[in-house]
Amino acid sequence: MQVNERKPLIVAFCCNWCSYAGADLAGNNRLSYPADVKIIKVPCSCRVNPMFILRAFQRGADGVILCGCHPGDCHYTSGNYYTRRRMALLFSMLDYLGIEKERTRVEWVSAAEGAKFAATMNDFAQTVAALGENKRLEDLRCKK
Amino acid sequence: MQRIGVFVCWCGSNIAGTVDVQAVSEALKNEPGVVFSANYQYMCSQAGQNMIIDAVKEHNLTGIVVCSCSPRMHEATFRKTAATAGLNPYMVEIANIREQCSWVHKDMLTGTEKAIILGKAAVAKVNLNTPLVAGETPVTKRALVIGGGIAGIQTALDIAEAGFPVDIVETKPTIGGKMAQLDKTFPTLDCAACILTPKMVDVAQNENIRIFSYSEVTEVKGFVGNFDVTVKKKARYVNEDICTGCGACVEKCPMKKVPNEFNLGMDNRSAIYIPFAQAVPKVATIDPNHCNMLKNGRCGVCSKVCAAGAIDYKQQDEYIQEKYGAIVVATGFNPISMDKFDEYAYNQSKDVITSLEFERLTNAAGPTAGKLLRPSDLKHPHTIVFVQCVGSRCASCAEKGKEYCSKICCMYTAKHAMLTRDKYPDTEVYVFYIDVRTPGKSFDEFYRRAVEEYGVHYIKGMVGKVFPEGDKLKVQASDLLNNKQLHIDADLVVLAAAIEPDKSARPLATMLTASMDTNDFFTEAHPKLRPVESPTAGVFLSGTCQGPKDIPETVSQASAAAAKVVSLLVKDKLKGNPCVASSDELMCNGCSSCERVCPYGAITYEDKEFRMPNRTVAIRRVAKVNPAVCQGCGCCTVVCPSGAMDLRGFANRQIIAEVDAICK
Amino acid sequence: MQKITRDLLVEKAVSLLENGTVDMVLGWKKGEFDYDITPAVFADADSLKDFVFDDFCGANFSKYLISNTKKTASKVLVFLKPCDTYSFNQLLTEHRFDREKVYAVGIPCDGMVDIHKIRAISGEGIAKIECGEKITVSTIYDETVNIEKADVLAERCVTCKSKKHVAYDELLGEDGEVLESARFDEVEKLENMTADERFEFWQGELSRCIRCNACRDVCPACTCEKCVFDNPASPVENKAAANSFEEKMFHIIRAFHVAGRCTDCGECSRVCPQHIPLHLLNRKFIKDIDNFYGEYQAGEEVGSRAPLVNYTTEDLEPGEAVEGR
Amino acid sequence: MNNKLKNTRDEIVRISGVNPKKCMKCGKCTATCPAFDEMEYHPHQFVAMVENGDIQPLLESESLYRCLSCFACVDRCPRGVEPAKLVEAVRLTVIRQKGGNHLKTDDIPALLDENIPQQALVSALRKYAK
Amino acid sequence: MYRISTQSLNTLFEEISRVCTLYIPSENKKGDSVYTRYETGVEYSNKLNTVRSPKDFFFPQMENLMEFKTEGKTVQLIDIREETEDFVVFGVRPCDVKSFEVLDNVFLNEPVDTYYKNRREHGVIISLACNRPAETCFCGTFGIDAAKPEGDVSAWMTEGYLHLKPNTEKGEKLVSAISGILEECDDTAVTALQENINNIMKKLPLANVTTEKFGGGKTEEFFNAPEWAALSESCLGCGTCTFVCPTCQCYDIKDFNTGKGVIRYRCWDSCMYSEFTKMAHGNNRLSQKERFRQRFMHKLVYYPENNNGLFSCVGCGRCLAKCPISMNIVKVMKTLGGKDNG
Repeated sequence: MQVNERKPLIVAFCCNWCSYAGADLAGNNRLSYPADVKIIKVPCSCRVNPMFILRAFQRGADGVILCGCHPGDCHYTSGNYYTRRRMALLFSMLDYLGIEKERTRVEWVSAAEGAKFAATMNDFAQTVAALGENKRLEDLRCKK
Repeated sequence: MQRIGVFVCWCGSNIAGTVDVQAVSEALKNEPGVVFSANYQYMCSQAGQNMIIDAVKEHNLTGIVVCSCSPRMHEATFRKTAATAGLNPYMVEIANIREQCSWVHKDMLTGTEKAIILGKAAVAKVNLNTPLVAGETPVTKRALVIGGGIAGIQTALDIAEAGFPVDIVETKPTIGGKMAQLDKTFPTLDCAACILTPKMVDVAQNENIRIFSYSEVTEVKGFVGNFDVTVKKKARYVNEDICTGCGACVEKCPMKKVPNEFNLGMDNRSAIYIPFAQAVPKVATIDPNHCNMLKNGRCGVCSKVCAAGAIDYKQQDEYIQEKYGAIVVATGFNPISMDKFDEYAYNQSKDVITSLEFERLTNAAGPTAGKLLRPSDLKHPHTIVFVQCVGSRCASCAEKGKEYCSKICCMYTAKHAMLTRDKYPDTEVYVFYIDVRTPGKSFDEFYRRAVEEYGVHYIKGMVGKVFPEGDKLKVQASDLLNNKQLHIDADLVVLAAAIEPDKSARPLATMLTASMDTNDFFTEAHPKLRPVESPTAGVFLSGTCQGPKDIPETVSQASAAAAKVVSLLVKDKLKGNPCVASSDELMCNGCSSCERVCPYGAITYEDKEFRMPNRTVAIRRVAKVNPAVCQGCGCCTVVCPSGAMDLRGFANRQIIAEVDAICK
Repeated sequence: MQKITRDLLVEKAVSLLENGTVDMVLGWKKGEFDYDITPAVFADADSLKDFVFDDFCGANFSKYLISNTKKTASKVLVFLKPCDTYSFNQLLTEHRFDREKVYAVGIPCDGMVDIHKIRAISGEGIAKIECGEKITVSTIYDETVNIEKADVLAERCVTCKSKKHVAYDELLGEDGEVLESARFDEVEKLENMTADERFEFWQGELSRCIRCNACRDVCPACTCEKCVFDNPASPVENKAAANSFEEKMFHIIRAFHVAGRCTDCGECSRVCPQHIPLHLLNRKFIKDIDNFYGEYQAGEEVGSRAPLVNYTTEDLEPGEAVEGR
Repeated sequence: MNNKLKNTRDEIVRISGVNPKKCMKCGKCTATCPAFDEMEYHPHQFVAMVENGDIQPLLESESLYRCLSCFACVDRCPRGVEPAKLVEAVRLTVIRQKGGNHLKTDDIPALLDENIPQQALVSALRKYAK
Repeated sequence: MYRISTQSLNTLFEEISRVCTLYIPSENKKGDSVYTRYETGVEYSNKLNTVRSPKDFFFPQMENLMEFKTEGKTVQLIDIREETEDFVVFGVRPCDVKSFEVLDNVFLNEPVDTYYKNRREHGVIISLACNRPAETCFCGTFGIDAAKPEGDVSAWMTEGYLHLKPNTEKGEKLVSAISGILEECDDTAVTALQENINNIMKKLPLANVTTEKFGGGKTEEFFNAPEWAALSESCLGCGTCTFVCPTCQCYDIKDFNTGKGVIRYRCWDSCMYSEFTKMAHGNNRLSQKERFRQRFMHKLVYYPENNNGLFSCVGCGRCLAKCPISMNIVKVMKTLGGKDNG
């Protein structure tokens, strides 16, 4: 039973080649995960600009997750290696600013890992729901 | 301002079962830019597509949003529909309300709510879409086949037959692969050499085919239609063009104690060698690890006996660069190592062998000249135990075996058992199996013949352990149907080792940027609809590099891959992916960050003149993207601080519009 | 050691102007008071009479080279303190100006002072400041205050990372060493706080931001033709700190954009009218980069590959980056 | 399967941590088992019987105590089913059903051997009864 | 005239804040003085200048003007103006008081800016004479008397006492509301202080900067002056001077899409910014020199031309203290005004 009635809002950026396909596979296998997770397709996890993540938080997202191919499996060879560095630094910075570190996550999900995709989203949604509303990166104007 | 049409698909009940499609199309009607919204049972059907085409015409639509299944399924379909209706195909966006909505959510309310939001995001994106036109690139009309086994041979022959030049790169000194090592082939029992070697000769004689044997691919650059490949021809210390393959050197070579890999180490070869009699190319190769001349400069016999003067101890590795339009991967398989299976005493007894070794033992060209003799004492074995699924279907420990079924073992074991009983009726043959899997034309009949006509003992159960005692192998096994534990004194134990992709496949996949599954088998672009293509454009899959398969299946896939290659190579020009990066020169500050992260070298810099205030001119260094080389990953867009670099089709503004729509 | 004085620098500038090596000099120009110097271009020996060099000459000239190298017919003379040389190299790495158009004279530096710190001690109404190891401030109210220079050193000089010049054509005086500095102490202090305390801290600091953009405009790493926050076509453009989110967005993204490129010159914090410790954002990235990917000093050598345009297959996972605290 | 049986089955599955559904019935456990001849029910049967809820015969079977816990079956099982852990779980179930006693005092007279020293009897009770 | 002991300053603040919201200058953690909403515990700071000027109270950096809500295809306009309550700002320096005159000319003349007007009507200014002007002060240049602050209530801090003198109706009302804690007094102490201040003002380093050369009608003379190039040479193009300036009044109107509607807001803009007054054809001032020139020409020539000779600078000295490169209006006036100036 979820005590908190409020539904968290989660934005998931999925790379076209692995994770978006993984999400499709989760669908094919009817593996359910919360509807709070909304997927945005990007060609590669390295397409995700930190600005997109902050923007999502500004607009009221409670959690942002990036999914890409496993390191070494990037369709574009090296994209996810750059993602890994960028997000390591960005997440560390957000943590430094006192933003709850559980609100951001990077997960490597291959096209074959439908089950992992669903499990990841279930877990992330639960974690984010437990944190409650994102108050530290919100823009009050969007809250009304 | 766009004029957007929204089309919500029911997908029968697949979507409509969990999503109120009517509510979705109603809700999206009110989104900015939307002038038309409808829903229909099957948008992908002809009628559905016609509905889109009609709506485009009637409502002067400039953009289309289809709320349906995954874009991976039907994005291409709807883009074509848009093109038919006279729209730019990139004015279409798909909201995935099936795989990512109706199929994963249970109740109507949740599903509908989410579908509306996904629809809104797609509308928000289309509002910012711009027509994109794909660039064209010429196609290099030459194919590369990596691997010279039966898969590679068949693919190369078929491509060459269609009139295109093909190069085969094979790491071994000869083509032929695993099939060359086999004795007979199931289910017809014709001899492998008899059907393979003529094809090898065809390859050698085909004017369109070049063979790079004893070679490997070291670098792959470029993209579909325009691959730049570097092939390393390893030094074989024999001039291929001169060597006649007479074998005089092989005969005279004093170093004769080199384990013969062709016979899986069951006999020896010389340091200079030709792997087998029908090798193609039939050229000698010096094994530098064992040749005394190369190791310490003392010998030189082969050079003296070579009438053609083909021996060249100073030969160096040679790097060949070639352009290709398409690449076929046919890297094949190997049996897995039996080292971890202590219970079968593979490392303790020479008489525990793998099935491939058994092939060599029964092969007329093998170490025993085709007589079935056990390796330890060369005596005729009277009791033979075959163990199935050694390392296959093994989910418990990844370091030991493989989770998948190796597919070919049931059939070749039946073949081995049958042939043994046929040639040596005095031999008792036991086959321990978990299941006997024989789907395939004439396969089950074949297996039943082994049991019914040849009297092979098929026992449902597994061998638990094998241990040598005296000159016997004690086999302890279960007979599940009789609920018994069996103890058999065997002379020979044959293990049906699981097969795994060749070790060279992983680094090759990285070079090709082709994806692999967790077992290192190449992934196909679509498991059903595009089984011979890799998701990486221009890379095709042939044979067991994609998954376990037998010879007939390999050959059909090889031909299928060839057909795909041919249909690519007949094109003079390829339409590229229009979703590529592009740099706004006015904003670019020339910092080179994008150039450094581009995996394709698609970004270069040039000095460009700019008109500045008051009629002055400034020269600035700015980035330029080669749209034919760019693959559209977008890595450069994030390192560009000014946002000068953006990705067409996935522009910053578009993605942010999606974020905004979702976070409303 | 040769004492670097104003006269020595002017002498150098005059000789280089006269022998035609350079046709303009980037230098510090005297202001109304003893502390308000302005970076200026001096085109002839005569104009150099207003040239000053003292403990208030903090301004980093590297960024001015971008525009001035485009104007010169021969070369620009620039005086570079050790910390400025890192910015100089970083700009060269990013092809922001033509090295051939610059004559760089390295000058040693024993730290610049912060007028804000002096004023906090002396009070308002400063009439005269005499520099030296001891700083004497006299006010218009006929008060005189003696201050230890060490007490009023600019923050970036207190934690000076290097007295070594990494680029110059000519060096006046002696070169120093790369220093063991305590510049990450403050960052560490923050890291050791709880997330709530950190949030409280940064909320307090960043909410003062008035988005005057001084930090960005002075930053030698911020050399975009058009900043993403100024570009109306960019989805994040905004002109003023319209909401508490906006400042966070601006400062996080700005720090991210200069991550791996920031040489830690400290100009951002120096110019902030609200005294926001912006260097603590940049230093966090520098510290993380050092920890995660090995020590890296931007601008140490021209052409080095910045950590964010580089990777190894063994890099740590983003989850690990924030774990363990 | 009635509810009680199902509960017992679930309990065994829970305490063993074994998922009997993973078994592909290859029989390698039984092929490996050194105590095969001593057992009425063999490792693969244990797995199948637990899965089928055929628990009662197992609870009553001497086979439980013939298992050497050598873990050969665990080691060899290609699917990671771990039959020995299942056997142990069934043993535990028996003990639990006896209220934590390996032996009930009432059972003792029938098992008595005249040569057993009194002291051994007392210490056995201490050790095996609750 | 009234007075209250400086020891009882907090009593005064408590009393005023009982009547309405009160803002006083207080020192923040960084040692800067900023206007802070008074509540018990907030300490008054008598530093000369606050970082941001009191113009913020009437013309805030960001202000929501209206909101649009969309419902289907209809757009609804919502006035989201908040009714401003009365408030008091204490300790406004004479220069800053003068700045309201500059702003009023812009915002209260037709067409009246009702947002600004509303705030002006609700705000009560208690000014404060400058006992200790700084070296950066040059209010005298613009005819401002640091000893005679204007505003709704004038205040002086003499030895031991704060003196208050209401000047306007609003001021009278406030003083009478708190009269319980005030005592009536004569102006002897204040006159002595004023004399003292006037003496100091004469000694200030910038005392003789004059506006003689500037004012309306000087456009031709200065617009193409060659000096602009050198003056603007090192200008970073940041907005520090603009945003700390009490008289700068430029703003931009922008829309913010919240996803649920659009908020139209205005925020400060700076003529130093490259995107300032960008129009369909692009920007009309392309170089920093032109932008720099605009700012000072506006303050010294264009504004007085349109406002009866009133200069759009009050000599508060904030830009002198805050400019990252120490370029400022005084340097501009001295350079363009010739050698005699200063």
